[in-house]
Amino acid sequence: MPITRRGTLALPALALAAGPAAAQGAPVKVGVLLPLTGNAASAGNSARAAIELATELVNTPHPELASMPLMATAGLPNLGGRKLEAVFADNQGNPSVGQNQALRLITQERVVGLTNGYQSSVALTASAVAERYGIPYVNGESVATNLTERGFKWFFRTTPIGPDIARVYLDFIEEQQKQGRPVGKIAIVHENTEYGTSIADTIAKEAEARGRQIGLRIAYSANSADVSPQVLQMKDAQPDVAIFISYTSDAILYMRTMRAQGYKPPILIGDDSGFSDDSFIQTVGDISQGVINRSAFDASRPGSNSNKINALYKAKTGREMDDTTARMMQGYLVMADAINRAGSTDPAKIQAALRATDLKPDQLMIGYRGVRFNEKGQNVLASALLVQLRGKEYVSVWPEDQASAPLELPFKGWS
Amino acid sequence: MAMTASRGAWGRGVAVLGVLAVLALAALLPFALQDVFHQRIAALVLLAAISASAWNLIGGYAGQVSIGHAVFFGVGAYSALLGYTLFEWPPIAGAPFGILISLVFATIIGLPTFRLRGHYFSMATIAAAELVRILVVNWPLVGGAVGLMGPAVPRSTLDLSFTSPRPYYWTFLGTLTALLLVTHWMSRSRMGFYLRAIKGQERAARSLGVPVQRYKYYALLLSAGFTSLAGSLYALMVGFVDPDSGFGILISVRMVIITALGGVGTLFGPLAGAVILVPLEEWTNATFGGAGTGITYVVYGFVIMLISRFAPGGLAELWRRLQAAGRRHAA
Amino acid sequence: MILAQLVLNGLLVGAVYALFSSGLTLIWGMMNVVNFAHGDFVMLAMYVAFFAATLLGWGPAAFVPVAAMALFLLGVLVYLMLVRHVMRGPMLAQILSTFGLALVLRYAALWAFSANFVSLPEDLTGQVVTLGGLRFEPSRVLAGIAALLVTLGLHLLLTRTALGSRLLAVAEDRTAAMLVGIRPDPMQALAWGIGAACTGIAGGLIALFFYVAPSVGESLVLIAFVVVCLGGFGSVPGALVAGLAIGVIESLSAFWVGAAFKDVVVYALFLGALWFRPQGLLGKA
Amino acid sequence: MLLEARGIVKAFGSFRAVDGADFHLAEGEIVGLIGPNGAGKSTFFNCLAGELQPTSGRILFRGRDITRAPPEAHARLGLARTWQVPAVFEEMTVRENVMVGAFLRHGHRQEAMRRADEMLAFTGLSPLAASRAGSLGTPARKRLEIARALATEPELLLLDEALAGLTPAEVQAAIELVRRIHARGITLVIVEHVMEVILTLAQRAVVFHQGRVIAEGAPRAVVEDPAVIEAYLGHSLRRRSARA
Repeated sequence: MPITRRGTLALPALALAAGPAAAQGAPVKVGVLLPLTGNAASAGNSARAAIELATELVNTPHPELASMPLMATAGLPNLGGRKLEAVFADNQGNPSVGQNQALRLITQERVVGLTNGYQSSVALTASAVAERYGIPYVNGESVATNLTERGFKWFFRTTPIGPDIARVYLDFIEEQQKQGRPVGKIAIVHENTEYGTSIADTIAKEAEARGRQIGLRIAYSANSADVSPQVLQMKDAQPDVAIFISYTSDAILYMRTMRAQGYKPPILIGDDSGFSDDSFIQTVGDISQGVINRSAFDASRPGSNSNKINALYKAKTGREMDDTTARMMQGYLVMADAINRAGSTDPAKIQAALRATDLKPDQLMIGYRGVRFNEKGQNVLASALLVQLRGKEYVSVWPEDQASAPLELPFKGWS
Repeated sequence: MAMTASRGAWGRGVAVLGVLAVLALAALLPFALQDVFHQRIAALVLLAAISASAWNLIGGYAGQVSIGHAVFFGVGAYSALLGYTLFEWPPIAGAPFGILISLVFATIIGLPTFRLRGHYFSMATIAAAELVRILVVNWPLVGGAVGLMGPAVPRSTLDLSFTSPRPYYWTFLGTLTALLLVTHWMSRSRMGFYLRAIKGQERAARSLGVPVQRYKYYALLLSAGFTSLAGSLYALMVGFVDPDSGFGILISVRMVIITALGGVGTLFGPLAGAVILVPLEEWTNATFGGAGTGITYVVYGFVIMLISRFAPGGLAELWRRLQAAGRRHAA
Repeated sequence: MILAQLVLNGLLVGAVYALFSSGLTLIWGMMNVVNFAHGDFVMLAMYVAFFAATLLGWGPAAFVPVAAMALFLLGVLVYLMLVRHVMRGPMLAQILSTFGLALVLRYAALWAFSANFVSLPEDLTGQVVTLGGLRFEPSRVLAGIAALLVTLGLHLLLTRTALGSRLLAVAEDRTAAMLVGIRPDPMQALAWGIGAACTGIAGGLIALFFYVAPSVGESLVLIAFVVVCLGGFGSVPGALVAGLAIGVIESLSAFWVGAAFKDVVVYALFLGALWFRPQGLLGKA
Repeated sequence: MLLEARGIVKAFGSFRAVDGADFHLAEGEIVGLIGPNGAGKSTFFNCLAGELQPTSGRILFRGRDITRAPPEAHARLGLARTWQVPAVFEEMTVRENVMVGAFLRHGHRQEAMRRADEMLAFTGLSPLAASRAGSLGTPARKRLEIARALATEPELLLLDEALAGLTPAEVQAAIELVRRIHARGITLVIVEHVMEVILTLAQRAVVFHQGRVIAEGAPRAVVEDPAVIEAYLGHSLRRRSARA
């Protein structure tokens, strides 16, 4: 079986050649598992570009981003300036392939750590391999709660998870109620794979704990060709708040269908994913004005790390960076920082460095309150904020102390 | 056959010895492969060969092209992990239940659909499998959309959870050997002849006293049972299953593709198909996957197209052609 | 009112299913070849429409015929280079080859156009019309009318023209057709071309109100298989009836049973229908 | 009485292909079913073989009602058939084809093979035993069908135009084969529209026309029956005028 490394090396090698020749020793390899083909290929390829960008930023001096670790210097200073290299592997959105690729990255590519995975199912199986081989794994984006409930010692996660997200939504809803808006009837519309179902369950549970009812819950299959019955169901039930948990294609269809059926919920919240995809904004942004989105990435404030990173990303790809992509990039950067602080490629030392991680908000490219892992490996400072679509851009609107623009309600949609 | 009885016995002896030698070599292969990733690919080849060989019983020998075999695979995989999730059983303990449930499913699906001919049968099996997949997605007791997890950390050896792919390889090799022995025995027995007759000309077969529906059903039972076992073994190794990786239509299609590639209705066709296809998948993914351009599948699809274009009967046809050429050469 | 709207939406979606399936039923029914790449044919047609609309600023009147022509060529090419050689092989060889083709087309598109979702400019897809309290998008009605026209056209072509009877003769019995002087290869290449051209029309029109992405064909193709099978292989009117029926059933069951279960209803009814009519609704026994 | 059919009607929609046919067969007979094209003899034949179920009427085999029995039950009871267009299993060898038939009475492979080889020898196909059935020409296919049917060890063999499309020399060989089959004590029903074959082989002829039996008796006598001549002539006259 002639397994060669040509393909995986080609692009990072280019990135290396661009930087100043300060490299000493071979580059330090980090494995990056992404769904580069299959249903989530769009998300996977966006993340790939972001992680290439991150690698470039680490390997070349970027004084303008000096508040973030590794940005001002070239390479990994504590390892004698060795370069960082991302080795990408396509998990095809398949748990078994994810496991294979994790094994390949560990045993063949000799990566010192693994990151991402995207689908929770892939992160689940791939991290089990990492656990057995004693290789640190930093996941930046998978939200399934059980990932950090398995007693793993090598698994770390930077993203906010279901309960964090549910809290954000309900806090927001309660505040709207205080301001006199009707919020009695909440609808959740969610795609019925693991992502949509688990987030919807968590929101429902949190609502119940606060004595609220979910008036309408609609599960649907993300690859439906038609979503008009669901829209009519909502038009019939007239909820005050509608929370959509959707991928890109269905989010696009929902907006189009709501317009076609002439229905607007007064408050429309999209849970990240589909609604934050740049493709969503490009295709149906004009008819989705004022849609609220959960996000941790707010590029709207000039001078912020997020803003600068987004500009660099846009220069590279021509697209806005979305929240999912940003969370994946942040996960990768946390891994890079830990390797540097470990000052070694020894997995156990990197693991120890990860445990000791304590990043402040201004050291991040995303709007978390910081990065610090609990004993389960979950980032306890992960947080999310709400952004709202204005024109072709999401601006942060809630909580108010982090808002760059005022909240505008009700949902405007199309004119 | 012009062969005399003694030469037949001698020939059979040589064949048996040859098979034993190949088996011994196969068992030793993991020692030759030092690389863990290569060992795992070898194990995956065997796993793919098991499910394809199981499919071959009904799809190849009996000519009933089911594109819904993921039902049985998924039932096997889910049973293994459901026993663990609900009762903390070691996953392997769920396998017999998977087989039992698969036999029940085979009865429910097979009896009504066997009346359908050709593409109608194939479509009905797709629909039945999709039906089950959607029901599983929406059924929280079996994990719903989230799927089921095996023991994250092995509790005892009974969990059959190993870091090295070698034990999996040997387990799969044993299962495949058993399956191929059953297939071989079946193909030479009355059942094998009847199935091939059914595949050739159903009406003519009936006129010769072949109870067509009954033998299709036998073949489906055998096929479903082994497919379910393959699913359980998959769950054992991967430690996780969700609706797509258990019941997805691609699981079914892959069994068909591998068998068709190797040679339908032949003993070693599915194995040959798996030996080609699985490393091809892994090689293209390892080589091109990281670039994120989809070239993996372009190459993979192109190879499949080429094989079907130049050898519609699969590798078995190429093999026969080579043999014929060899004979012509010798003569 | 909601019921009427649901049925209307269902009919409009069903018309799309019928349109989407018309080319498939021709190829599948007449040549007994399952084209697993059918969804990807539609996807390519959608990209033709997308690029014609965004780069050249064309309207549907221009890009739909272009998509049809492009797909006609693709169909002929695929027949001559691939299908012709596997047709005489077992049914599995056809599955194998068209599945391989599907992967090549889908991922070549991913390579060339990236995985991002795109869609046609809003001014082409925009308007909504209200009529007697019912709301609909003209682009969908256009697709529905096109579905009827394509179905009618195919049906007339097959039943009323010399070309059609030649096509059918080849489909019926290749050898017999050869004996009466019809050369089967050009006929079947033509059938593939026509089938693919219908697919091109479908893709061009669906692009008007649907997103475009390399994976789009995948999400539509299973339902197309069901439509063709339920209608009866090769029965063009059957595909129309089945498409409309499935559209309405989906719409109503999504509303009353739940969107996640609408396919359960469709598949269950499909299996039930096959139980009573093993040859499809309008198929010949 | 080996086989008895009473009042058989087979309708396809409103068209009655067989319209009240009676038929009986004694053990050891060779009976020819004749009639012009479209007379219903093939449909009737398929009713006897269990391939089609009559719309009404009864069929008794050794006094047992087999009207609605499936074809495989016919084979088990000792009623074998061949097909007008040979339906051999093309992907199997000639021997394997015959073994399928032999497996009906012999579960063991060796026994089935022995039995098949016997039948191959009997029908003169032994030299072709290892060939793929799909590679055979029409005469050999017809022979193979007979061998395969004989391997099921029938008491009654129904031959559906077993001699159509053969050259005169092949016809002679086939006639000789049929005689030898008869000599084994097997009763035969032959559907044939070539009159000569019936004249030389059959002990009795049954003439079909428009779904009914219009004449029955010794072949020589039957062909001189004015009704039969009228049926055949009328038929060929109609055909001629249709062509003009």
